[in-house]
Amino acid sequence: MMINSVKVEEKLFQNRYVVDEGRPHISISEPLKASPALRTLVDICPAGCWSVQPDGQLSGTLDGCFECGTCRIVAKAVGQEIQWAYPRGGYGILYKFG
Amino acid sequence: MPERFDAIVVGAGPAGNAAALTLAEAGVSVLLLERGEYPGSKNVQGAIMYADQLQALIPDFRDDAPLERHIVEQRIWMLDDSAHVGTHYRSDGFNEELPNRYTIIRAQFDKWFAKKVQAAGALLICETTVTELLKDGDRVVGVRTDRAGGDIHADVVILADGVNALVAQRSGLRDELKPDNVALAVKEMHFLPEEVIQQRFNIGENEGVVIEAAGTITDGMLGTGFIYTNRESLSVGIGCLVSDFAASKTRPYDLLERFKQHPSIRPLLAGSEVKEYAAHLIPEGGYRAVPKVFGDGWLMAGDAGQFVNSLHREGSNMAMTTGRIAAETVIDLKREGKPMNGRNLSLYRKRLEDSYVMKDLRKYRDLPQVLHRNKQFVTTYPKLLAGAADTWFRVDGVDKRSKERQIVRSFLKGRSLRGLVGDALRLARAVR
Amino acid sequence: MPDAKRPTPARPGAAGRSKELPEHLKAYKGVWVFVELERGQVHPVSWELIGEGRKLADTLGVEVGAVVLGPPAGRVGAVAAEAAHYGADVAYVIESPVLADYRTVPFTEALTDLVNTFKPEILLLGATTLGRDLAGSVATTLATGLTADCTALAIDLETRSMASTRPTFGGSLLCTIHTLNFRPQMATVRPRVMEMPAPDPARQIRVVAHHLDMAEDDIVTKVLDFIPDSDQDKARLAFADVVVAGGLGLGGPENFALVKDLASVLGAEYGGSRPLVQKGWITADRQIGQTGKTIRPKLYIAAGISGAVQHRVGTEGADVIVAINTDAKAPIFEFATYAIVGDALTILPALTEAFARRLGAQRAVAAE
Amino acid sequence: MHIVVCIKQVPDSAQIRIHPVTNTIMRQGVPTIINPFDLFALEEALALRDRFGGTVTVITMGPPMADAALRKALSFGADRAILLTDRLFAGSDTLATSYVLSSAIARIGQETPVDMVFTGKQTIDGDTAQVGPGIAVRLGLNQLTYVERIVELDPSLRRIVVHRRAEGGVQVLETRLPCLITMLEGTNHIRFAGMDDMFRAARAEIATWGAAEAGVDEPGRCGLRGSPTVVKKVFAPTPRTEKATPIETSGKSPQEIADAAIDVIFAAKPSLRSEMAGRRQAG
Repeated sequence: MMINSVKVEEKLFQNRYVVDEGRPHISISEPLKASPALRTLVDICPAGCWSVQPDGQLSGTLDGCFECGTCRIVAKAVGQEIQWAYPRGGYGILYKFG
Repeated sequence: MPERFDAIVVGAGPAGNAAALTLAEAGVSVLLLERGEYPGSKNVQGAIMYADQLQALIPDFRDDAPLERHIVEQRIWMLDDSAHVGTHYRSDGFNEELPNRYTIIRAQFDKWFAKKVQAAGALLICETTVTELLKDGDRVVGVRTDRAGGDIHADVVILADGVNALVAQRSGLRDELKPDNVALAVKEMHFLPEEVIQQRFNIGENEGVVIEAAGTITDGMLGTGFIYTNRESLSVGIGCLVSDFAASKTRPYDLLERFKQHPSIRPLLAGSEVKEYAAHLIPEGGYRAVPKVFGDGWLMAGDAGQFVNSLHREGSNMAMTTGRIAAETVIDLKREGKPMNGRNLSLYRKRLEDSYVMKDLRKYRDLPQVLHRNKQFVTTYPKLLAGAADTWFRVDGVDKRSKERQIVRSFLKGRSLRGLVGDALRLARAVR
Repeated sequence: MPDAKRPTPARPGAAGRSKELPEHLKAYKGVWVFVELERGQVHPVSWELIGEGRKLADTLGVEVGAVVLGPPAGRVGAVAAEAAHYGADVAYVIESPVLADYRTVPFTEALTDLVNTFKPEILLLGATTLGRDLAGSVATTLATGLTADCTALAIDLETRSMASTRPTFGGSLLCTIHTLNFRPQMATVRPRVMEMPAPDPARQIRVVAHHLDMAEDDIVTKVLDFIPDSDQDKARLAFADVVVAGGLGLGGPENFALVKDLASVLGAEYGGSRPLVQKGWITADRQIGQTGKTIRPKLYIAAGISGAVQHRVGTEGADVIVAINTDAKAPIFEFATYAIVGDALTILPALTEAFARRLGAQRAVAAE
Repeated sequence: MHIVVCIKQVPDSAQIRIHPVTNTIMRQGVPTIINPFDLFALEEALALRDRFGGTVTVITMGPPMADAALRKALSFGADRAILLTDRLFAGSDTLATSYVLSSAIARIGQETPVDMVFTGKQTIDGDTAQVGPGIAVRLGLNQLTYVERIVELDPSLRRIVVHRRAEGGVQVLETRLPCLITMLEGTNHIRFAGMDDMFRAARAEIATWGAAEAGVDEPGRCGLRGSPTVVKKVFAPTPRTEKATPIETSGKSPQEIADAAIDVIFAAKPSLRSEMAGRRQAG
């Protein structure tokens, strides 16, 4: 079946977020070369938060994050660490329906 | 002077609410901490609520709980790319006075549940994330939150903080989840007028339908799609193991889109307005993945303890049960004046073993591995079944005996006799 | 049998909800526009409102009055004369030293005094910081109704009451509001929502000068200073002739450069839809729509913008709207002039290249 | 210092959607929040209290469920919260609302004189920006709207200097207490409260005042009866009859599409061609 990749941003626009500006809850401590295993995050993050920069580094834009934990688990499984915490109380995704 | 409680419950989902309610009703001083703006604002579920375990906690819940529809029909569909073969079970018997299953919307349900907990006397504080456990040596003596002056003490902490169980992980009480033990599900809320839903699904007011679908739709990954009817909306989602997503580099939202575009699904959603897109992890490891769920000064309940029966899509009822049993354990120890140490709290695990929770999980303990190693259940079979149905129902001048032979040949070709028998045995063993 | 002609009680309340205006309010006649004169400059919204006020007044068969307040020996007289060019019949002017800089108290006093003396039925102000501040005080002092941020004004001839339409619920719906049994009916309108009328220099004004009985000592609040905005890079979206804007359909912030590139070739201003501001791709002063800037350009190019109502009301005044969107069912195609169903990421660079080529050729011709 | 902050509980209007088929508002799942503009007012008031001492009293007019907004204000650090709720208040427009709020503030001031009143610059559900000025007029407070910054405040001299946003610049205004300030957005960031405030808010009893307690002596001036404005209809805009003229894209290259688009633009607006070329030359 042919289907173009949908724009996940348009899906995220339906959601309610309170972004804790300047306090990303997920970070990468040192520049993390996106190994092939880590590159999968770009595809499998359900909010499309991850991208690979031209210099090959993995970079996250977390405004749309669901706090689901997928990236943390996958990174850990391939032996790399992502500093992963929940946002401060009241911030982040706030489901209207859930 | 730091605040002090008999018990702190982390997380106001089904497990945490059940635990806090049980404790508060027994007169135990309990603090319920929730990191979302309100209970439910971080929680995602399909969602089906089973009445029996809720009823054990709140007998008259039907009076005011935000219930969407009670289920009168269950459809299980095998999808290939263009068709579905399915079973429907519908019974007017489900229109009983006290129905057994309801669709709910978690953000609303959890908020309602937490109000009951407050009414029972527990103190609820939202918008506060527990970052770690306070320890005195190995003994847990409270929690630390992300707020200034955020240390709060308690005799026992019940961790009901969901599938990621970050608090336990940070404190070394639980290992990280494994990608093949956990599914990632994405889901949308599609709004349609009440009458349209009733017409499309052939149901009356308050009646609901559940559709679970598996097949080539998941692209060889182990997983299922679903549609649940709410009052004025449809919960539409699909989930697969994280390890399968990673291996196939499938974008979850593309997968959901493909599911929505399937010719058997699309007409059900036509004209709907999407109001939310959500994603969440579901523990699928079953019995073997359940971690240690008690220790000095702490207990673990709900998804944090991986208490999910993935075959039967049971999670929230196990969460409520484990939350309740954890609370009852605390209450009993308190009554007997026993300290909340690991030895005494091990009673929780014993009680779980005696309950349906661990009995059911044990019954299906091999299923995750069997399905994981045998992808034909979601690849070959749906195609074979749909092909067989097509052959059988198409009236094209071919005699029925030839059609039968054709179908048998297609199965043997697709999966060989040995494979077919093996699959049947594997499946039977995994669910016996 | 009820007597239809019996006047309704002239008091507010449930009984006052009838269509018939109480007798004492029938004396209120005319459409007034408050002319915003600050530091010698008239805010263009005032002229836009005189143009709109003219239409309402013609429907009602009444005069358009322009209220001009300012210090003596300033521009009050000249501005009053100019008001006629845009359609005012009469100017109500007060010149007083206390009206040199805008302050709530003397301006409220001056405007309410004028209203109470000359009794207009409609009073319009610009929805600027000045206009909103003044409208709130004046409406409370007069105990009348105020509808803010209107996008359309009309007269219900049966009741002679003004129907003020404005966006509501975050700009996704419109609502029409009436002020019943109170006069004047007040409304504020955002700049660039109404069309700028063509001035007619031949039109003459009748000036009614009024006295404000207020001395500087009566006023507690003092203006110590005025610090003009220095930011040269400030978006001038509201008055741009050509505007290029992007929306979520661009996919990511890195693609917004495509919008800027095209704007640069066209000598245009650039902006974006509300979600882009929420996501931090652009600053708030570049937001186009009801909660951002209202624009009236000759050409508006919208790339990857779906066109929610809140965006629509901010852009409908554009002469030509070219919308680029992959979704043929996007609401923007319902009010755009031209629809390009396609991917903005490929079409924007093509437009930039084609405009550059053709305008370059044009320039060469012009230079000859 | 005694500061009163007026807040409003509003639907999070960013979450309101119109159903494309039925053209009706979909209210399901639209959460209620404190009007975002009011949070700037609340934070400014709390910061002044922290600096000069005193009390911050938060009030809101609304249905009983609006107590959630007040509880949240308490968790941010407000000292006291009063809910003004009465069936008489239902249906109030901005004029009637400012009457109720100013009556209540006058009543609060009888116990402890009020030095400053803060409001947001407007609400996101009404956008009228009239309640603040209305309260100032009714209570005779010096009115400072669209305040970007409080530059100086001397409670003993009762003198205040602020930067007020105006068209094209900033007015530096000086006035005396008591005054009413409406804060401009983006001036500060609401604090992340400490755990003690969270506990205090969770356990607080919210005072509830009806019309009598709020000092509302003329019921005809509040609620529907005291509201001059009447919403006659709420509607979704009707699509224009003529839809956009499509520019053919199928089977065309982006270059061909671009040239076709420019042709129609220049055909519709011939003057643009020379204007654009001129602007390019000038720029």
